[in-house]
Amino acid sequence: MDREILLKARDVSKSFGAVRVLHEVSFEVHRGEVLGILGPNGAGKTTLFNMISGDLKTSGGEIHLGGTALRSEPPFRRCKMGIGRTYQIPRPYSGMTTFENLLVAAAFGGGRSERDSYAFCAQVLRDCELADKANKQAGALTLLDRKRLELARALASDPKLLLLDEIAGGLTDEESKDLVALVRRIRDRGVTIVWIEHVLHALLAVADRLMVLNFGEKIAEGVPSEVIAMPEVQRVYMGIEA
Amino acid sequence: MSAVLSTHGLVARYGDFQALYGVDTELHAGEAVALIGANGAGKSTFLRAIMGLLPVAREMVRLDGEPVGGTPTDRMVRKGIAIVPEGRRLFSGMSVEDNLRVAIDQAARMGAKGGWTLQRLHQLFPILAEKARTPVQSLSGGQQQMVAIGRALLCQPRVLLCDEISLGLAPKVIREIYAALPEIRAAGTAMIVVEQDVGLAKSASDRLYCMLEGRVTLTGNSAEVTREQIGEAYFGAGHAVV
Amino acid sequence: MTVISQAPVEPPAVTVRRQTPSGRIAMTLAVLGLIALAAMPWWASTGTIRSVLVLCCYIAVAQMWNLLAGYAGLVSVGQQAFMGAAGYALFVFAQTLGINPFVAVFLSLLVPAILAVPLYFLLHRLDGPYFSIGTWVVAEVFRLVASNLPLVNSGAGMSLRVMSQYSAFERNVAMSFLCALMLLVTLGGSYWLLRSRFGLALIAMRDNPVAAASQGVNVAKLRFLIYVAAAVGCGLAGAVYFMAQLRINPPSAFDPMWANVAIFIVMIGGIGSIEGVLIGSLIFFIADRWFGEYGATYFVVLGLMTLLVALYARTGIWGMISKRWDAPWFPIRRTLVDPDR
Amino acid sequence: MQWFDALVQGVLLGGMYAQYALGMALMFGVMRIVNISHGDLVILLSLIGISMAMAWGLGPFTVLIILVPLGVFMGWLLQKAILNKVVGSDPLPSLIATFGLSIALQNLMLQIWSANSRSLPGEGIESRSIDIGGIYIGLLPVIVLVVATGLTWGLDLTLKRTRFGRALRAAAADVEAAAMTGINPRAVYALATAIAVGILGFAAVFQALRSTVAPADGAAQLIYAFEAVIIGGMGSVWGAFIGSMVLGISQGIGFRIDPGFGVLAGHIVFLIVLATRPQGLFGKA
Amino acid sequence: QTAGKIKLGYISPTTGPLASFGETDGYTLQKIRAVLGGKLTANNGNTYEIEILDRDSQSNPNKSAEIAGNLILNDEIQLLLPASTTDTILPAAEQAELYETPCLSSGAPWQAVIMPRGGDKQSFNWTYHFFWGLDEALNTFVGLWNGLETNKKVGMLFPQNIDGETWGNDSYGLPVPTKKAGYEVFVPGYFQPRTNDFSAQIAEFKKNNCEIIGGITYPDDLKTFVTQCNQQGFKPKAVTVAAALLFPSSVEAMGPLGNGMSSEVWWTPAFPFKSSLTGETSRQLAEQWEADTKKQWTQPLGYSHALLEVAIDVLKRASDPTNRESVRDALAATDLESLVGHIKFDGAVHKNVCKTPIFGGQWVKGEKWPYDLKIVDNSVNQLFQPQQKIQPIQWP
Ligand SMILES: Nc1ncnc2c1ncn2[C@@H]1O[C@H](COP(=O)(O)OP(=O)(O)OP(=O)(O)O)[C@@H](O)[C@H]1O
Ligand SMILES: Nc1ncnc2c1ncn2[C@@H]1O[C@H](COP(=O)(O)OP(=O)(O)OP(=O)(O)O)[C@@H](O)[C@H]1O
Ligand SMILES: CC(C)C[C@H](N)C(=O)O
Ligand SMILES: [Mg+2]
Ligand SMILES: [Mg+2]
Repeated sequence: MDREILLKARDVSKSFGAVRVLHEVSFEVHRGEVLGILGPNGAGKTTLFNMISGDLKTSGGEIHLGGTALRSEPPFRRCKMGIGRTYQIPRPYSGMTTFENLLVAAAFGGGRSERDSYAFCAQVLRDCELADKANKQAGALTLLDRKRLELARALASDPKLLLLDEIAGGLTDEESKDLVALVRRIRDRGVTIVWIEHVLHALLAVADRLMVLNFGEKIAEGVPSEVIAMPEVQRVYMGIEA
Repeated sequence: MSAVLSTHGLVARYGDFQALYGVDTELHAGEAVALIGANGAGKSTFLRAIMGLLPVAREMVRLDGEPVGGTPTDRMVRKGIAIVPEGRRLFSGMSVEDNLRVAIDQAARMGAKGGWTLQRLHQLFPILAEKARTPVQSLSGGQQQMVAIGRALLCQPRVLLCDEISLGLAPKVIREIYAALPEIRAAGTAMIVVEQDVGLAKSASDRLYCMLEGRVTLTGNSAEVTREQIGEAYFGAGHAVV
Repeated sequence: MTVISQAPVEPPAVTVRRQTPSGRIAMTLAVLGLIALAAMPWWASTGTIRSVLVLCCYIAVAQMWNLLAGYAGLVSVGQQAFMGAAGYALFVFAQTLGINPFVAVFLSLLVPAILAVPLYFLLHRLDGPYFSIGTWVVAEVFRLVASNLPLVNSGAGMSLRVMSQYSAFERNVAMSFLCALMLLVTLGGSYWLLRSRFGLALIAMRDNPVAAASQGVNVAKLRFLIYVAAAVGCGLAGAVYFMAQLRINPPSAFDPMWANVAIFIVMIGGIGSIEGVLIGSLIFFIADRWFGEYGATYFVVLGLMTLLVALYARTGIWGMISKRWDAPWFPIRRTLVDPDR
Repeated sequence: MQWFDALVQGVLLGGMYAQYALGMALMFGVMRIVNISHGDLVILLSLIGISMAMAWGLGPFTVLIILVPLGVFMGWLLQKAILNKVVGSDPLPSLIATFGLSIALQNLMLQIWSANSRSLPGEGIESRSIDIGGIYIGLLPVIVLVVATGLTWGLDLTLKRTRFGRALRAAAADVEAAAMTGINPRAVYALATAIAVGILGFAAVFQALRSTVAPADGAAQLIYAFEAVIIGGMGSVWGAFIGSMVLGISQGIGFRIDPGFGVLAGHIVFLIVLATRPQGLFGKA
Repeated sequence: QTAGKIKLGYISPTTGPLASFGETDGYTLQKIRAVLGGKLTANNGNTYEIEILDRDSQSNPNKSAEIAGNLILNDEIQLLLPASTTDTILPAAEQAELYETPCLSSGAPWQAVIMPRGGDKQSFNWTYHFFWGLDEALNTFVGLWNGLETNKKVGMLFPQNIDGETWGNDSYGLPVPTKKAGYEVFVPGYFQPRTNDFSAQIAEFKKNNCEIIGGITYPDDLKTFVTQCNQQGFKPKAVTVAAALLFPSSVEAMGPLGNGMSSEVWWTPAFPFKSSLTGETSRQLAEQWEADTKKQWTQPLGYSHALLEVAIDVLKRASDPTNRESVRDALAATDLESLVGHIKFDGAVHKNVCKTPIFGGQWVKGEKWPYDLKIVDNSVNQLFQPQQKIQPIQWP
């Protein structure tokens, strides 16, 4: 697999005061692949995302996007550089409709003109099964729809790299199958995806590779079936003693 | 054997929108009942209505045969019902310990007795002991879920309502939590568990109810209902793929 | 459940409705209104012009507050700082330096614009009530500095005597023109902004600044621009108002009453809507004219009304109206009309 | 010596500001209720106290004994009747509601008591002082400072250590979730506001002793209370106390530089704190 | 049938911090309205309907200007009467001048009404004012102090507002005549109204061993100041300030410290003049007020009355009272013995000003009311003899 590297993290660390939550994590994401991230609660997965998206500053190490090092670029600039993300706890713009939520992302992050955004956003809504709620106030959406909105909004900003933080939680089997299909299609369109997920079967259905974090350290990385089978992973993540 | 908690034609609405259309359920002492249903079926609404978080008529909810519908939430807690709410709802700005202590305080004030102590909770979720002084908002998503469960347990409930407690948890933790459920029930606590994972729901409960668009469409012993029955109840008989 | 189809190469064209019949009618009326305003000297008495001027100032100040609080989530209680600064600037330019007052009005807008820049950097890290208190203190500081500043005659204040050099008709023409311009800039400008894509960003930023930033909105810059724009808008209102007042002194220039007026108007009318500002301004103006002579009783009623609105009608009058009739005068929604359904 | 005197007088002035700031630390800092009528409540209590003192010839201490419970009751009523309906994560509704209340109260007081300035007969305690090496320390300001310290200490312990304190912080964070743990948020809030306004009973007596009160005076001290709470850091009771001291000392020293500069000096220090440490001296980053 | 309708606009601060000044206005208006019965018979033989529109300036200069503009332009009044305080009068007068409407005001030293509007360089066409002048008030202060045995060192207090800037002015303010009369003057700087701490000023006064305090303050500031003087062991022989000591309520508010405070006096029941309108003497007027309102008389009472007295007289004399220019001409030609003295715009100090008498007074323990204001100095106007001699303050 020697495709071009889109995202590269080298020795990334993060501490909050004296508490170290990430310790020298390094990994690479190739263009067009889906990297799954697993790890116990509090392993530092979301924190890693926050540093890639610019919501948090790194305490050490480097992050490169498509060859350029990310330094102090604020989140909005990183979005324009092609990093789209969802939040684990949805953050809708509750005073706007679902459609308008997407327009923000398309018009700013995606850099489209407002008119160009219309058809595009309508399509994204359809893809994310939000079409019938296009004109509904985002504040009145159910939790599931809010999660869908997170995804739709991230897509609307036309990302090269999409960071998904637990978007399958709380879905029925049926719904998560649809979601997997959607993620596949997004990948097929050439979007590189990093997906944090606890709903393993969903993740396993799309991920090309898996990375496992535990207590801020990378403990495994590789082909999904192999990673899942590693005793260490089984122990710390799934609670199965070897 | 009479029911600890029962609902009778429970109706609830959000403004003009009716979310529940006459739901009849009952829960017996020490019993675990699973509540499943697609997103937006009204499961959370059902729990909220019981807790007095939505206006309902007095006769619609009975506790030990006594009508309690619409009783203010805090008094419902005093009567022995606790909830792990959707979305965790922790007290941000307060430490983990203070979050839990609030529940201990109130239980002590009400003279509620039960087997739950901080020590026992720390055995269940060791990370909470470690993070005792950390403000809850800087916990990881899963850690927050643990605090929410702990907080409800420390209310020493006779009836525990759990709204998707596995959401966002690593498999290991889910396993541990569901492993703890029998222990909770052993103390005589009855439970209603809202769960998306049908397999998990079935295995953790004695009986189950399935909801669709604000109505109960299936009920039966968890061990007996079949996947087909559930599938039908989930999406309605007239369900067609458009 | 929808079976997801393969993504089409070209998304089908969609229609987005942005204007409504009610909006078109209102727009026509608004344009006619502005023309009528500018033409006041030919149909209205000086007294009417004087009254309309005060009403226009209410509208302008309330809309600027609405823009800050209702859209950008910046609840300022210190916009009087900019009104007073521009007012004083006008007096200094026109009275002390002898510049034509009608030119000086525009020159004086530079002062709030320039002052807003450093102030924003002082205040920008604050949010919610912190920001409010910060703006209040800033306005107080302005008042205290003016009280100590010999250039503006310290605590004694200044008079704008040059106005008597112009005929009543000339003054009326200028005042009417300024009123129309003020509304065009504050109301029209806000409406234009809200309909543009920046309007989207503004509401997004109010609802969730973190998410907005991750979607490519430069939150810091947008806030800054809105703050400066509101400062200039309030400055314009201040300059025009004090030009008609003819006198200015520190307590009158930096009168916290303006914050009260703006809050009252916007809350009664309905926050986050231009319609609400118009309704609220009209109500306040009429109440002030008709019941002002009842002194303390009038204020007790006004206070209780505000209280009741906060308790029982959070969305104000326009909120109640629009719940019943969906007929916005200034529509800013983008309604997706999907041909598929 | 001059500057030391300024410092001492500044600290004593800070004690007065603390009377206003403590109740606000509870309401604004903890419950996130922006109470614009805070100052007007002080004036209302003062005027009631003065009227009682006049009518029945009561001394200041007796008035205090009556006013504090009265303040407690008023606070309870305020929360029950008004504020419970506007609490929430958005500070705007409470700001608007109390803003309306403030206008109504001021003018109601004007109708009842007229615009006259009044003060509380102090039986001489307001005039007494101790002379320490040429620095005169007023007895009344010392009492004010001691009371402020005591109230701060008590309030801080209440918030940190007691069941009520935790319940209040929980309710402030999430009203609904608090109810889900068995807290009656309305009762807790009513009690908290009762305490906050009860503390204003002290402020009312001290203000009416050291100066005068008139119906329109409420807003004048309000800004200092807000400043003190913000300088100290939201949610920190000792912070509000220290914030009051910082404000008092800045003004005290400012007055010595030029009497017209004192108030401005206080504001400038406040703005400097905002610019360099927006979370306040004791606030968490 | 009447020959037309005359409208008067009366602006006074009845709400807000200056409401004490407006307290007597509503009462007086009611009384005068009853006397007139809605009719006015002018000297030209015609009878006119007369309406007095009273408006509240809310103690706010902006409101005053707005109301004045509105009364002039929309209600089309013939005469504007801003009753008292510079915050009310100045903005109203500016409006009257621009919109060419006669305006008669009172209740503020004439310099404070004329000078900030550029009155040192010009005269006005439409706005007239009667009151005593600062120079006389200042001389009254000096007169009061001359009655005491002191070291002739005066500490002064001025607020940072128009009144303070006028009284403290270095070319026509209080320091000028004080120095001329051989006193040493110490001004530590102007303070913000509603200051909570005066220890800086007190330290300065103590250092310079001042035995007299003079200046202008509002009641709340004076109480804070005097209380702190006592605390700081600073006990001057005289405290003579303007504004703060006008109202008995503010003297009462000072408690025992109120005894012996001195100030200028605009009007008292001891004034020897009568109302040209009702024939009442000053004493009768005060007694009537006390009987009607159960409150002690205050100084603005006489001026509230006099303002309307002059206004009615002007309207009567105007050749056409419904015409603003004719009213203005009558106003300029006023020559009336009023309750507060002789009103005639004779141009002695300024074309638009008529000076009225002023005295020095001291608050002493009273019989009917807690404190009585006694005239203790008549060095500026010898219209009548002082009621008693000034006493040094007896600090408790
Ligand atoms: N702002 C903060 N201050 C202090 N500690 C923090 C902060 N944010 C996160 N942490 C800590 O960092 C650790 C990693 O958190 P993170 O949210 O990255 O976990 P996660 O891997 O996403 O877990 P989950 O799967 O439960 O969402 C946790 O222990 C958390 O308590
Ligand atoms: N606050 C609210 N206002 C208006 N409608 C609401 C509100 N909360 C929920 N609803 C509506 O009520 C219905 C039932 O919602 P509820 O949250 O109870 O579903 P649920 O079964 O818990 O779904 P989920 O699995 O997504 O949590 C949904 O259609 C939802 O849109
Ligand atoms: C009612 C909607 C859900 C129908 C929609 N067109 C679909 O594809 O499912
Ligand atoms: Mg996470
Ligand atoms: Mg739910």
